[in-house]
Amino acid sequence: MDLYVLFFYFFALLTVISAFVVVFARNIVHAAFALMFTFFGVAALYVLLYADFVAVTQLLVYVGGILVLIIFGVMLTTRMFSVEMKTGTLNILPATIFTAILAGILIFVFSVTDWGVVPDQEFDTTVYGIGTLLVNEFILPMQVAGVLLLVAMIGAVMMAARERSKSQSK
Amino acid sequence: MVETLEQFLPHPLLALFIHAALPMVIVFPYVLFAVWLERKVSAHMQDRLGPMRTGGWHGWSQTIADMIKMIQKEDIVPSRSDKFLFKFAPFLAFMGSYAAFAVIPFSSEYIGAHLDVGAFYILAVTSIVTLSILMAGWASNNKWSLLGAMRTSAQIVSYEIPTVVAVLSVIVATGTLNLMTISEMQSGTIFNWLIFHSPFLFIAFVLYFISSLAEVNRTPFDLPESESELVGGFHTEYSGMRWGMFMLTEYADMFLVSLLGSVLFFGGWNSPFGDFMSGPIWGVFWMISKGMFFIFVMMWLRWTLPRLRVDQLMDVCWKYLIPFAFVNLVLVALWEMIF
Amino acid sequence: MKRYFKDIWDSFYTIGIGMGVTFRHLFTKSVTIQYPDVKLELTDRARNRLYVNMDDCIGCDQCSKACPVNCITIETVKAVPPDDLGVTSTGNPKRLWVTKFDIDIAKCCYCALCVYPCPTECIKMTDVYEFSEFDRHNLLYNFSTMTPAEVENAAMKFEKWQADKAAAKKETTDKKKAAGEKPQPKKQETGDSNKNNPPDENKSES
Amino acid sequence: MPELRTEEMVINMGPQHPSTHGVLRVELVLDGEIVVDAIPHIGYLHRCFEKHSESMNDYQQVIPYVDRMDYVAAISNELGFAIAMERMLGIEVSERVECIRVIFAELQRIASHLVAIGTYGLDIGAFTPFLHCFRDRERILDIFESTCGARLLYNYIWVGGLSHDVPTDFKDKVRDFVQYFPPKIKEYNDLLTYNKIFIDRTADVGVLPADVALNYASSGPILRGSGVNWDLRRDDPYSIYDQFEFDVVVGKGEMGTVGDCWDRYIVRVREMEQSIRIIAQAVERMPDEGDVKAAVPKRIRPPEGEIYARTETPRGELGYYIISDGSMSPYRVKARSPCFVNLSVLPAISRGSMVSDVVAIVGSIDIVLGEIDR
Repeated sequence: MDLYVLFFYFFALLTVISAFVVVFARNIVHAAFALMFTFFGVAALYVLLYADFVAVTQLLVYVGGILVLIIFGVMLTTRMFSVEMKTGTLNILPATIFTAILAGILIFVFSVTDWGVVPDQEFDTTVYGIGTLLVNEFILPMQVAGVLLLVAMIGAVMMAARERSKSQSK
Repeated sequence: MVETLEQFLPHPLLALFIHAALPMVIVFPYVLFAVWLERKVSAHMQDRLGPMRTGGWHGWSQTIADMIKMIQKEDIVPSRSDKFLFKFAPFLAFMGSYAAFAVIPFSSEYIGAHLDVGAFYILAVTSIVTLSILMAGWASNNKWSLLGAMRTSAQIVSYEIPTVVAVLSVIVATGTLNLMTISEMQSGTIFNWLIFHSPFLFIAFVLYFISSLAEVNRTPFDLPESESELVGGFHTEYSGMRWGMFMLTEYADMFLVSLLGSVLFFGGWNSPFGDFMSGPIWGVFWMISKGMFFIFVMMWLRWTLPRLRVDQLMDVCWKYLIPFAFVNLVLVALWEMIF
Repeated sequence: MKRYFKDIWDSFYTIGIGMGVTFRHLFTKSVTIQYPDVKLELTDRARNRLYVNMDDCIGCDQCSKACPVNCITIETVKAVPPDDLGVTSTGNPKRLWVTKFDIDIAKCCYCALCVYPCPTECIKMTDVYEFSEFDRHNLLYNFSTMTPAEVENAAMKFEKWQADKAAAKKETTDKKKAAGEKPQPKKQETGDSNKNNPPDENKSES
Repeated sequence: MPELRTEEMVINMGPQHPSTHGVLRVELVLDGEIVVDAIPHIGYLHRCFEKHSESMNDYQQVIPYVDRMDYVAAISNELGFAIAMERMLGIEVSERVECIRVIFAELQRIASHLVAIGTYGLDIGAFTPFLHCFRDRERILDIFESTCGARLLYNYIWVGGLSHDVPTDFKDKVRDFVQYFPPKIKEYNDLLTYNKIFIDRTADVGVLPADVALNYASSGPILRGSGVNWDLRRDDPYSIYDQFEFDVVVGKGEMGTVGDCWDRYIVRVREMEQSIRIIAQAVERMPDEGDVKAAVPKRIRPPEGEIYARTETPRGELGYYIISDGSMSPYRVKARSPCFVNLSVLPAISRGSMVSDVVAIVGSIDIVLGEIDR
């Protein structure tokens, strides 16, 4: 078997299995940490697709940023020092129906898509192209995203400040 | 490098494996040496001698003996801890830090992965260490550990910003994220090094050094461990080799940021004397010496300075480093445009 | 704003000064020594392990009384004629068999209070400080030089002598028995040096 | 917006914790890292000092026990006890003995303050000053050892005198130390005191206002750090302290507020300088000849009665209340220990600070658990 294929199946399995753990883990901290492996596997798959910039962004943003926040949230919302952090199963019926429909659609798409195979070739670096596109063609969406993030940040600061003033007055 | 190995070895997978394990050959002896050096440096700064007995000359094999001792020690897992995460965290920590060595160009001939986004990759992959510390702190089921873990994650997430921006200044100046290319651009004499490129890159280096200190939890930013407050921080409950893995990670991280600093600002594997003493083997020598120099400075700082408080740590980051880093970035960009 | 930049300057400046200090110390001579290889010369006043020169001990029990932690246990039996124990190096006559002289060095607080009252200067603190043991019981030092047989012998002699004396007393006078039964060798011995310490340790012995 | 529910976390700092200077246990109620309440629990080192003293069959035997109260400053404890007993018995000691006592007490004060500032640096995270302080403390201990043979628990100051005469080269050694030490103080200042990080960690932290300090009856550097000019050596002189020239150091709030941790710290550093001054005067004053045991009574049998004598130890006002029933052994010995009283301000000044600040505050109070629990 080709090394490339070997790696692909390894990371694909890692992604899928850890995604299963995320869903089925009874302990939500375990679920959160399993999510790390999912993100990690996805990043590896991006690497195999020669999308190195996206892969690294995936790591930096999801593993380094979002996941840390998720784990923070999970740890802080539930009781911290009893390890039993169980999640209950809710809404089994609607969830089953919904996922069944979703799975059907996906399988349909799989079967009707014409999967083209790109010939094996050397890829150029993606960073330069992404950079150029971002500041030329997609300058507006990028600025909008930036403003959006700024607004979110100011909002968060204001909420935190209100909390603090409340607790201080108390 | 992989291609060369493939010629000699029966299977390409083996070549790949050996290629991947090469940094290990440097990192493990380095850690043993650095722990010994830390003891000697601290001892001499405190008018002591430090380890003197094991192995003869100035106790050079003390850390080797310690490592053997740690391996032999009982593996204690607290009964109320989350066993799987508790056991797994040290390995994840080392994984995160070792993975980053893949893109460090140790010499003109050797780099683990010729990644075009090398600098970016290092910053991304080291964030796994944060997760492992969180994991260790939470799984220990100890309040001190959890406080330490919380502090770490807050600290590393915050200090990532000035680090990234400082690294970005270099990238603005060089126009590439590839660490090998950055090293190659600095070849020639010592004045081709980026630290002498512009005054703002010097400031960027200072910012990078300070924030990388915080990223690897060294004094004065060693709050996650802060042995006098949080007992041992996130690794309070660890013992034996699992604790040893955390130490390994800490020292490997120090080495990593030092090497990255020398690649970004001090010419990487380039000799400071131009063609004199240069070449692939000398490259490894220069790279490691430059790294060791920064590690010595880190030790020097550690044995001089007290520790900041957690809110002051955040102040340093958000009120001082980040504004400076951004202003500096703009100035670097302007400098590049003008000259 | 001025404050802001002054803080930055202060930080770098004071850190620099501190680093200068530590850098200087990097090259100063070490003040520590390599302990088991090199040992410090202790002063001759050093107060460490207790030592008792049993040749000079007269069994006066002064040290045991002075000890604030009761780590010295002394038991004596009066030497009866014809045994003569001689005199100590300081010239004090020895009148008691010291059947037991135990120092529990684990209890000892090294205050040296036992050293001062000794009339013959036979108990003293030495400069030996390396006497750790794995078993705590090994820290109970027996200084008495007498073997158990000798101890028994001495006790027997004393009892015999006492019985003889009692018998003699009974013969000569018609006093009460009780007076004879109560042994008072210790009081006679220690009376000159320590008047107000009634001997209680020795009761059980005789 | 709905109220966020936060949970307070109760966390035990100690008894096994690197920064509680022994076996203090502080129960911290935390809101995040903010301290809501700090409740000190003591008694882990309780050794029945007072009861032990009653069972001694001689007043002299109390002195080794007194040593073990504040084991970092044993001489100061002995001095207090000796002074109390001497007042009870009406003993006058010679000038030479008084000078030696003062030299020893001040050397002990320096040694104790060195431990205090060294471990304080350690609490804040600086390791090197700690060992530098211990290096210099060793010199003082060497002087003690050459005099009385012990390095920590001396049993040196006796009721009515001293256990040993000083060695012949004592004056030279002390003069050497007086020469040696002031540059080292400057070094500590360079390394730790005026370090920006250290100042940030200690200034404006754990502020103890003067009135609170007085209400809690704190004493010693804690009280002086709050700006109260009170030193028993000057205000209620014992021994021959009234004949020496020295300044009482008070906190001025140079780096923050009066009475913060930095003030308490700097009071200790500057007191060491004043102690050096006193030692220098006392060495010159000390007569060369004289029997240090001349006034030691053969038997200590104080008349029926009671006495309270107080002295200024490195940690504050150490008072001995001794009741005698006229027999050889004390009827009651009560020690008013400065650390115990000083520690009681901990909850008052640590509320609202952070976990790291509690460490800084406990360190700045400079407690010795042997004395708190006795």
